[in-house]
Amino acid sequence: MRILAHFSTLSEAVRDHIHDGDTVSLEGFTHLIPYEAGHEIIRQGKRDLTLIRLTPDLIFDQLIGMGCARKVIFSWGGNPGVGSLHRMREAIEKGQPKPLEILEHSHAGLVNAYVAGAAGLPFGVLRGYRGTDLIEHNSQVAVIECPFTGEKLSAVRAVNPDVTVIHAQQADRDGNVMLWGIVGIQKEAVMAATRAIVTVEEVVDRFEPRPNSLILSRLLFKAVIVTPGGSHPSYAQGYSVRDNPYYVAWDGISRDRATFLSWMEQNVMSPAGK
Amino acid sequence: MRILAHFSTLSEAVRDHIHDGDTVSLEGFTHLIPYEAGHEIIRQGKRDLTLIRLTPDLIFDQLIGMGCARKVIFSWGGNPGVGSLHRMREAIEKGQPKPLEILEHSHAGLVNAYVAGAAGLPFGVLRGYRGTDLIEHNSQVAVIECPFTGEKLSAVRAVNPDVTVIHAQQADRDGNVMLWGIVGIQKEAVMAATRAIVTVEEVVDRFEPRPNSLILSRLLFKAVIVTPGGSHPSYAQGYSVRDNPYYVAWDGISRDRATFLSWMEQNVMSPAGK
Amino acid sequence: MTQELTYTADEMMTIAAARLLSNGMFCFVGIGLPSAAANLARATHAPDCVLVYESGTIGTKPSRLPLSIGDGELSETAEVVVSLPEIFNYWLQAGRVDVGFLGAAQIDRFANLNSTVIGPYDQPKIRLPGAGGAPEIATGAREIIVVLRQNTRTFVEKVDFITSMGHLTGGDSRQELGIKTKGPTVVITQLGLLRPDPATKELRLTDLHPGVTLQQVQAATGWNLQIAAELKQTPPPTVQELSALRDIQSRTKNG
Amino acid sequence: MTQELTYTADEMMTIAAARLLSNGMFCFVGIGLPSAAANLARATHAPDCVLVYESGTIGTKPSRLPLSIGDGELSETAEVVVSLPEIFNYWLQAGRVDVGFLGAAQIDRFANLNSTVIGPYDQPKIRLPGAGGAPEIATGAREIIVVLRQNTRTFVEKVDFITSMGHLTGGDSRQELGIKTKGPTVVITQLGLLRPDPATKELRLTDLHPGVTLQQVQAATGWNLQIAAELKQTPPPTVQELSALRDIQSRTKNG
Repeated sequence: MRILAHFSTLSEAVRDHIHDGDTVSLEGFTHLIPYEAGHEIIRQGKRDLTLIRLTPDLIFDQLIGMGCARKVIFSWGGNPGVGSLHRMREAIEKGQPKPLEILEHSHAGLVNAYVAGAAGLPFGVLRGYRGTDLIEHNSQVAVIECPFTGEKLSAVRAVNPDVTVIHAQQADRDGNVMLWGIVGIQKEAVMAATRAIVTVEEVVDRFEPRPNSLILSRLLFKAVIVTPGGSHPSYAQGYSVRDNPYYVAWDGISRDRATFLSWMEQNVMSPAGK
Repeated sequence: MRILAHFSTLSEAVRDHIHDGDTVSLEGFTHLIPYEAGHEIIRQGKRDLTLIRLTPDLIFDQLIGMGCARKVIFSWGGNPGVGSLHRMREAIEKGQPKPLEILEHSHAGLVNAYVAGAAGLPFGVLRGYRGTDLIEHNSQVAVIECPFTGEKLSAVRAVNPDVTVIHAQQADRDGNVMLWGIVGIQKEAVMAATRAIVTVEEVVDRFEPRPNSLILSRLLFKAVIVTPGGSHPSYAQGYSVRDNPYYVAWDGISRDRATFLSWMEQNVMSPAGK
Repeated sequence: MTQELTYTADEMMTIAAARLLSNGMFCFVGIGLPSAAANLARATHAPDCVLVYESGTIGTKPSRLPLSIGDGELSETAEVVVSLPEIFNYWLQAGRVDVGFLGAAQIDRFANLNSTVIGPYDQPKIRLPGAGGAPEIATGAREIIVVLRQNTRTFVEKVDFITSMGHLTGGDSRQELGIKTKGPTVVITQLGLLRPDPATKELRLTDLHPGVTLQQVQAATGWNLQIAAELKQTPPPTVQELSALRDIQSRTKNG
Repeated sequence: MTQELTYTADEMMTIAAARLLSNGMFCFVGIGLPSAAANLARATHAPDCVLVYESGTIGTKPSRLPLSIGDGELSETAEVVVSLPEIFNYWLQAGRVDVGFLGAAQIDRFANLNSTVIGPYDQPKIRLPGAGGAPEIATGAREIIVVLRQNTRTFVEKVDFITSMGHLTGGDSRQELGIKTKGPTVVITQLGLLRPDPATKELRLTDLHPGVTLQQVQAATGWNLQIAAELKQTPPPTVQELSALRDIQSRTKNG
């Protein structure tokens, strides 16, 4: 616990803390998805990553389509309110641009895998997966018996990413981090990881108390990066709204590989003004 | 979940929701201990209760000394910063005023028993109790093996009180409850219980956001009772400070049974002005 | 004589779903039709129906329908917003949810649901989004309302993958797994309502929507569908229901 | 020549404990002497030593010493306050704590600690407060500093009850239970410091406080105490240490 958070740049933080072959969690449940950090991972051409997110969302579609991933651990892989993630589907269905291994949970299962990871336990317990075919296709779920009642429950193996990346609204000057609104699984994803990095909308002198807010200690982060708009096209409550047209447009952009690649080139790899 | 919270009086709430023989949790970790509710339990002469608190504190010393308890489930039974709980010790060591069964956890163990109870699971898992003699004297702790790694951990049986009582700073007019400062295990104690009642310092139109605050949904409470000072001699951050002299004086008051009884008669059973 | 109202199949499904909700019910809601139905109930006969989305927003009162379960308005209008471990463990798993809504790409005669894959898991014909919150909603909520379009691609003899357990192989097979919740108690389609037989747990057609024939329903079902002895007719949408629903949806489009 | 300072045995213990803490260390602290030691370290050589109390207050900076772990100032001056499940599961159990302080009523030669009962568990001679956070601090923190008064009632051949595991029966017996943390690395008393032998894990006297004799230490130990080959002398408290400590304590009394 002795290395304290420090302010950094996105290119430095991704270079120093994310390596080829790492297991990387980018969390944010619809809200506060760390898109900018994901794009920097793509720009730096990271390879063979095991990517973890409850909802892969467009950011994983982009990472997968650009060939960064060898495996995805997830629990719901759609474009919310729109339809499919075409790049992820093509990787699963046709092995394009490269074969993609998947490990598929339910939300409750993956949530409890993060909880166990954050708590330093090798597994979590839930009354889940019962009667489903998921359990047959997931070696990280097992039956466990209650030593008191004999009830059979599910154990899910902890996830402990090498790196977790999140986006938050604010950091203070010490590097403590505040997020509010839908807080999802970010605390557990950060605490389950060996290293964590956070992009924030801004740095403030003092946190103003907010409803439904969460403060994460500076002790948990290797790097804090000021990245306004870092969760676009998702949103940061109090700073931006979800860019629903982007999500709708993605369906057309991502359906065809060539269109996707040209869009990524223009908008992510060498965007105007970057 | 269909019965919504309603505002009530302490005498009604204790009469309606706490019955002889019930398992009753009164939580609040040093902060926000529900003393007034405990005193009402004593005044109504409830009997054969199984009482649960991490730190029995003076309130359990009073309940035990007045003969309300047949069993205590706890993890640290002292007068914080002062010494012993003499009434609880006399019950354990000499069976006075009646024999007291104890079930003794560590904090981490009882915390995870509440967590499991709140989550509707029959047990919780922790890397705890290892190498201790506690496990021999607690039938609610067992060894459990990780189905993935083979590591041996401890399982602790869930606690699900019939009733949980807490004290909080504020309720809003719908019966939602806000507490801030040290929030302890109150959320889990409330959510593990079949019924929950809460005393509050005051009712407000709208909650003002506070640092380190917690809002508990109105859906979780059977009764909300406005009880200013309801946690004295512990404290309610923002409303009162801990009455340390009371805690220090308790050592003398409680050491002798006759002194204790006369103090209780004057200060709890028929206090001036009540 | 009142003028005949015109309405779409989706509107009929949404209104039929809303009618099943009552005041004080605690409903676990997903995006799309379930969200529309629960908000319609709130706007009409069940203003105190409590909505929770799996994003952790409890008692939320959106003025328009969210495109995603994480839309900002859900959290801004919520009584409380909790983390995902709390919503799944302390609320859903702990048995606090009265009604959960589920959709699916396929359903079988015992109301088992598939939202994972069409074709073999390892060589999918169509890869669907997957489980999300569904498997634990299916076993954690006291009862489940299923809403989906009925045709021979969706109502199949055997689902390709059980994502969410319904009544498994019928009879007591669900209970034998130690599950105490009721599971799917009704399936709402654009043609009518189906409910499990109390003993066999096989879905039977119990209600027919206005203007729908038994032949149409049978033709849209991939197995030999049983019909309840007392088949009921769904009352058509009322003016109030339709205008409340359209009001919600126009706010959504303009929002 | 400097004037001889006078100080109490408690002051020597507290200062000896404070000296073991360094900047950036994350310390799990209890009430009483450990709390005084950690705050003394913060006030002197280790201003960035991070204090956490089991009440969930992280990075707290009290101006005076709390009477209970739940005192309001601990939460008001904390960087973050977390719930008990979070402090015990996500912080302590997850291995984020560098140093944990423990006291006890009894200690044995392998630094196993008793804070539960004197006499048989079911027929106690003296019923003590019990475990609290100690058993999991003892196994969760990377290392443990034990602080207690040394005499033949406290330093016993065999503790009546193991509340918190030290080095169990010595050697590798602790590791054989699957525990990866170091356990007690030092025991601080009013007479000196004891540390476990690297191989046998039996406590040896390694440091003697000023003015204390070996005979005094042996007489205060309920077993045949081993002495380290290179026995060191504890440097006496400095003017700075003593005045900082007395300053903290006077604020406490007047607070």
